[in-house]
Amino acid sequence: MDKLSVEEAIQFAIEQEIQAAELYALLLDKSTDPKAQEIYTELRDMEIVHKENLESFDTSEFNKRHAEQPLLNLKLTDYLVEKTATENLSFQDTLILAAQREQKTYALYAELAEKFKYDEILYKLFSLLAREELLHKDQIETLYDDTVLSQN
Amino acid sequence: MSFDWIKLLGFIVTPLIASAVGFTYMGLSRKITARVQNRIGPGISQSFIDVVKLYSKKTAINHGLMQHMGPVFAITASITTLLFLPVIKDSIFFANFSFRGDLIFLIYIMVFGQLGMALGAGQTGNPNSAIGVSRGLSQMVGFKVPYVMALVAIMIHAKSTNLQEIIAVQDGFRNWMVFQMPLASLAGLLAYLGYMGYAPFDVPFAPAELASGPPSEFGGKYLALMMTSRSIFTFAKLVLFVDVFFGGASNFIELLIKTFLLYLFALFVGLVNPRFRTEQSIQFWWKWPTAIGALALLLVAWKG
Amino acid sequence: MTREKETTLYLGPQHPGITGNMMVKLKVAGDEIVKAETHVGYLHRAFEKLMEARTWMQSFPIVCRICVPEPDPNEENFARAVEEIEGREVPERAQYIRVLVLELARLASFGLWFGGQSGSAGLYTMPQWTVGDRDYILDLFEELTGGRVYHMYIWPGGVRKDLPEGFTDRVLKTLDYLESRLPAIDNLMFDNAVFQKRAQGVGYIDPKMAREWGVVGPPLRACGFKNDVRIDEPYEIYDKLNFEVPTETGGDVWARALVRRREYDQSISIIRQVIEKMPGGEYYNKVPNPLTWTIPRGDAYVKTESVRGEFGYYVVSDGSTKPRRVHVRGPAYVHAVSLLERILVGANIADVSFIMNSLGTCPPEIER
Amino acid sequence: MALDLKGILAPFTALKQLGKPPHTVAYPMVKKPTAERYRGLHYNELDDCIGCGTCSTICQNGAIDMISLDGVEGKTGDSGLRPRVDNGRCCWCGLCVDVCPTGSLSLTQEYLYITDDADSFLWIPGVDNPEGGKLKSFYPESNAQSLLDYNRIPMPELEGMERIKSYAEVVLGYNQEEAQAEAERCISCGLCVEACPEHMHIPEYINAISRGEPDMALKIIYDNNPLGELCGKVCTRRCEDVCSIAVRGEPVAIRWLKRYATEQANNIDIIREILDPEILPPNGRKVGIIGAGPSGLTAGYYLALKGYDVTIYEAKKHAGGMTMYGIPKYRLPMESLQKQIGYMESIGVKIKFDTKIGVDISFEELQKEHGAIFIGIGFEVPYTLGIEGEHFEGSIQAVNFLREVNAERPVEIGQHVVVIGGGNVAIDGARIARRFGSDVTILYRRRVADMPADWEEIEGAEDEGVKILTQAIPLEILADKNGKVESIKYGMAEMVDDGKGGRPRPRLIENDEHIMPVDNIIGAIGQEADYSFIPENIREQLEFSRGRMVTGELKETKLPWLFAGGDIANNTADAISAIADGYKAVKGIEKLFAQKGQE
Repeated sequence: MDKLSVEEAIQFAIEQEIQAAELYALLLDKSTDPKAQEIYTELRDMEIVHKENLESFDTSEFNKRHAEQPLLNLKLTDYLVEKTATENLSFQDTLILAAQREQKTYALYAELAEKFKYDEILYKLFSLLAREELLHKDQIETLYDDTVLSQN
Repeated sequence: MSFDWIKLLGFIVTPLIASAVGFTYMGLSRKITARVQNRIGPGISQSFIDVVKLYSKKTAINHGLMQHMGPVFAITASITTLLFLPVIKDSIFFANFSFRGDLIFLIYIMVFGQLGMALGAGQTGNPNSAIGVSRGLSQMVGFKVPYVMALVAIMIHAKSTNLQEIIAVQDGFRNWMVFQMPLASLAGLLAYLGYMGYAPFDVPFAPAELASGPPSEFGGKYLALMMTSRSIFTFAKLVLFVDVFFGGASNFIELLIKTFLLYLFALFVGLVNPRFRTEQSIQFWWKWPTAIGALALLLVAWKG
Repeated sequence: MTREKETTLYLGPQHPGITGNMMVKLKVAGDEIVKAETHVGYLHRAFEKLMEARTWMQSFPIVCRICVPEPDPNEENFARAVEEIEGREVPERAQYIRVLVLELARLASFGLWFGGQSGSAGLYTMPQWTVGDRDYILDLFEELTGGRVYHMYIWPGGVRKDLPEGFTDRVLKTLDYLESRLPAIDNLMFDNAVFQKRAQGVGYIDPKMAREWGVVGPPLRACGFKNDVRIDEPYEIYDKLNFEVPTETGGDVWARALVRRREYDQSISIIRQVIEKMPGGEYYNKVPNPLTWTIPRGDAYVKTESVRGEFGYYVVSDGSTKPRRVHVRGPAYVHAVSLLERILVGANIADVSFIMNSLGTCPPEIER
Repeated sequence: MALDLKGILAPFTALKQLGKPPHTVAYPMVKKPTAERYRGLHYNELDDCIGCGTCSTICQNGAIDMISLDGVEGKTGDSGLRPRVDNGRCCWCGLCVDVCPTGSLSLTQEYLYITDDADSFLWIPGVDNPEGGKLKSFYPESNAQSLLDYNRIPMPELEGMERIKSYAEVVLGYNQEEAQAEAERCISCGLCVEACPEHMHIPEYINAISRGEPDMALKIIYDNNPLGELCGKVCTRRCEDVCSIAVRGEPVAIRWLKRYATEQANNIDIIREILDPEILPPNGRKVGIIGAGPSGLTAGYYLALKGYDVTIYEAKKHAGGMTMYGIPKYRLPMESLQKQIGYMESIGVKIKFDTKIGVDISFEELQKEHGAIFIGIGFEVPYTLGIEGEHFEGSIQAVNFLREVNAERPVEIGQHVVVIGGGNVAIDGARIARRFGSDVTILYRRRVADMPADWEEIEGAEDEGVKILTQAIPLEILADKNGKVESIKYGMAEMVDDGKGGRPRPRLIENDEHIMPVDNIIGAIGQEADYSFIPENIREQLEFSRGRMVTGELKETKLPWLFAGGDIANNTADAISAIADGYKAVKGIEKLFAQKGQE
């Protein structure tokens, strides 16, 4: 993956989203906890929306999409015990898992952005994708902060 | 008497001047009153503004014929009085109708305005007006006695009933009647206070008692007419007393100074005194002023 | 004068000479009054009833409206009655401030009276002077209470706000000014021959009648009785003050005028004493939440010396948040109804307003 | 008559005034400024106003009414209404200003208001004179000048170090005099009613107390809350947070007043005698309730009064749910709870103890037997800290800890204890641990001001010697070689704004880590529900959101016969919301049966 066209890069991102959606769908199927099920459903739907967004992604809109939303980055994933995707995760673990997944994807895109720094468009694209993931992580962390950590 | 165009013009202009001066004095009096009372007071032109405003009002009230006629009588009498006065000494323009024997005529004609107002006010049916009218007439009976005595004494002294001649007699500051005939003048000036209707002789109007008495039912144009009549009549009275006691005026400036000082005298007395009761007022006239007037008459008769 | 036809004359309710919204129906023969009847009902605002439907604190802004020329005795009475029933202590400073306010109110009210008395006689310069001077007292009230006429300042538990910085100095300055005006007032009014002529022998009240009819205040003192609530039943801190109760024996308008003129001096002296002795400390013994404040069952009759005389309040509490009954007994009830009807007979119509002013008639006290 | 020369001439001295400057001013060119205290037109600081309506209440002229304005939204503690003054009726007495609890209302130095539109005499202070704030003249300069009393009657309490010796109730309660004096502070604005999840008739019962009628107050309390005494002791009292007196002072002690009223009836018989409840004859309709917590008990009580056949199934030995097992006994003594529940039983509420659904009796069976079922199982399962080392011995959960203590089972706890969390559970855990003689530190991720715990509880904990370490994020639990907790690693946090106007969130500061030696770690970061007793097929038909069951206005779920309330159905997770849910569910259940009856 030394050379990459913009289309290929987008296709790569779409695959990432599809993978994520499939994982959540699988977990949803296996889960018996209604609380976790709800989160899985949400995550799955979210990934599908992302996929669709990417499919209709227009590179000329780069600048428009950069309406900066400040990142909170509560860094919860930094110290919470890492979760693996298993059956019957609790509501709490589901959230941790999801946040950590987003964190990982972010790291991946960030790395790619660094790698393709010489290509302005690709760099921009991966930076954007990385930022998107970070935003998602923020959303999940905020939810965690509001529910699980409501009294802390 | 030959027809004279200048005289005709004088007939028309004199009342206008009289009312202008009358209103100005009224405005000045309001200002002076205000200052004595620690106030700023209205502008001097306030009386003009008031009367213009009143003339522009419509009237829908009808109390009968005399209510309409009363103000007209009053202003007629005022103008008539004025027209028989020599306003400026030896001036043809202002000589008007002053003929021989006119002072006696004036004594009569001056009552006419009061009567007109009395008739008009009587018709309105307001008891306050009626009481005001009766008070006014009673008081007039009071101050007419020293007034007539004083004038008679002066006529005897000047050996004329003609105002022009009486003015002529007073040629020079020292020959003014006030100095020649101090007692008669004193009686006359006290009667003048009664004529002016300021406190303590404002019994006919007496706001706190009669709610302004005779004119209380008049408004709008009627009131404006009465105000005009009053301003002309005030001027007429001032000119008369200046003519009789202060040697008249040989020019307009002199006339204004003399009349205004005379006006101030009545105003000042009014500002610092409460009102007499009606019978106190009449008693007053029949006591000191009458006594002084009688003394003056005796003296002049004895001398003359 | 000969007996003339009788005319009916309505003095009021709209008349420049009437002392408020009342009416005197006169039967006159010429200038002489044959019969006088006081008619009221033009001003009935049902103060007493209004208070029965309001909480104790809500009643407090109502009472001052019973008397425009001198609202403070009403506030004082109401506050003192409530305090008496409840057994509430009033801080000493508040008592001094109350007396200060009451006496300033007397001065202000006298200012109106000087004007009314001479104005009703046709001396129109005096009202302009004294009502103008009264405004300097109203300035003080405005500074102290926030209101010029209705102060709403003396309330149960003390007074509403403390004296502003330097207030007493300004009061003393105003007093000096008011005193400096007195020679001119004396010259214009009391030395005035015409005024004396008008006032002497008019509106005569027989001392025996004054006592029997319940006449109070200056009209009673002008009949030779030394009667003053401030001396007879001292309230607040009046027992700590030095002052005289002037009396006259004439029983006429002139005597009443002289009494008031001398009371004016006394009030100035009282205010000076109050300011000199003014203690520090609290000015208000806070009452509980006005919405739930209940006064224990009980009743109280309190009285205050107003410029018109003894002003009484009878207040009854049934233990609830609202007064059960508030009864106002103002001097005008006697002065403007029975007494006025009696002494107007035989008087000149020129003197009706003049006499009314000398009695201090105030319709709201009749129609409360 | 002699000639009185002086009398004639003296008056003329008045003419001297001609030379003196006049006293009047040339208005309107010259205007005399009004005094500093002038009582002119009203001004209202719209942002500070909470629409309590006290100005309108005190106005003896009826000149003030409360209206809604564009741009002013009602919210908790703000009715959304603002005063409008009829300047045609106002007498400028200023009582409205003196009773304004927020101090937003004032009178200004302005007094001139001229208009030919009579309607515009209805004047909205602050809207019609936005600049009026600069001209404020008549306003209470201090709380002492206000007509209201901003200081609460202090509640007698056990002294801090005395408390930790036993489980004796810390709060001693008002006597009649104190209660009446405190009740008299209330201005009956009713903002509290809106804030109370159960909309209790707060001003009414407080007024009854101020009139010296605690019995009447009790009756009013029981109108819609059968656990008044419980609430009187441990309610989270959102009413007091919005109390309009609290804007400038201490809120009316609504909770303590309720406590006072309910404590006057100190046994079941007296309660029955005072309330004299009207119990409708049995109507044959059966309702099953799962969980004898506040929501279940409330639903059971009011249904029983209406003649329903109610059975409550409780998994544990005692009723009360979290209030029984979660709240320490120094706050809510056992006898108090037993008295209230005993009274409910006396009017016909049946409680089956030690009966766990899914174990002792199946859900399907329950469904068959009852026409309607209400679930009020609460949040019993604690969230874990989610950090490394949580499994080590000595790391426990506050909920479990409290349950064991309240069940009077033996509990071991070490000398140095760290409690993690800032809710009431954390404080309870900390204070109970203090009673074991331990040194207790609370680690909390946010600031003290952000703590969801009751401020009185926080203060109480501090009085008892509990240390609070804020903005501290636990990172890892370290153990000795025996697998026993030895210390805790925590990092410091900075507070960041989330950009949406919510409360700030803590963000870990890198490389600012500390280690604290500790014997026990008590986690109290939050709890969740365990729905595993509900059969899969039913669960699938229900809707969940953020760990909670989705219910309608009357606490109905997607299934018409199933109702849910309490922590599992609301976001506030406190007793009073649970009671409110139970009360709403009663209406839902009644509606359900009414519809059934029609079919």
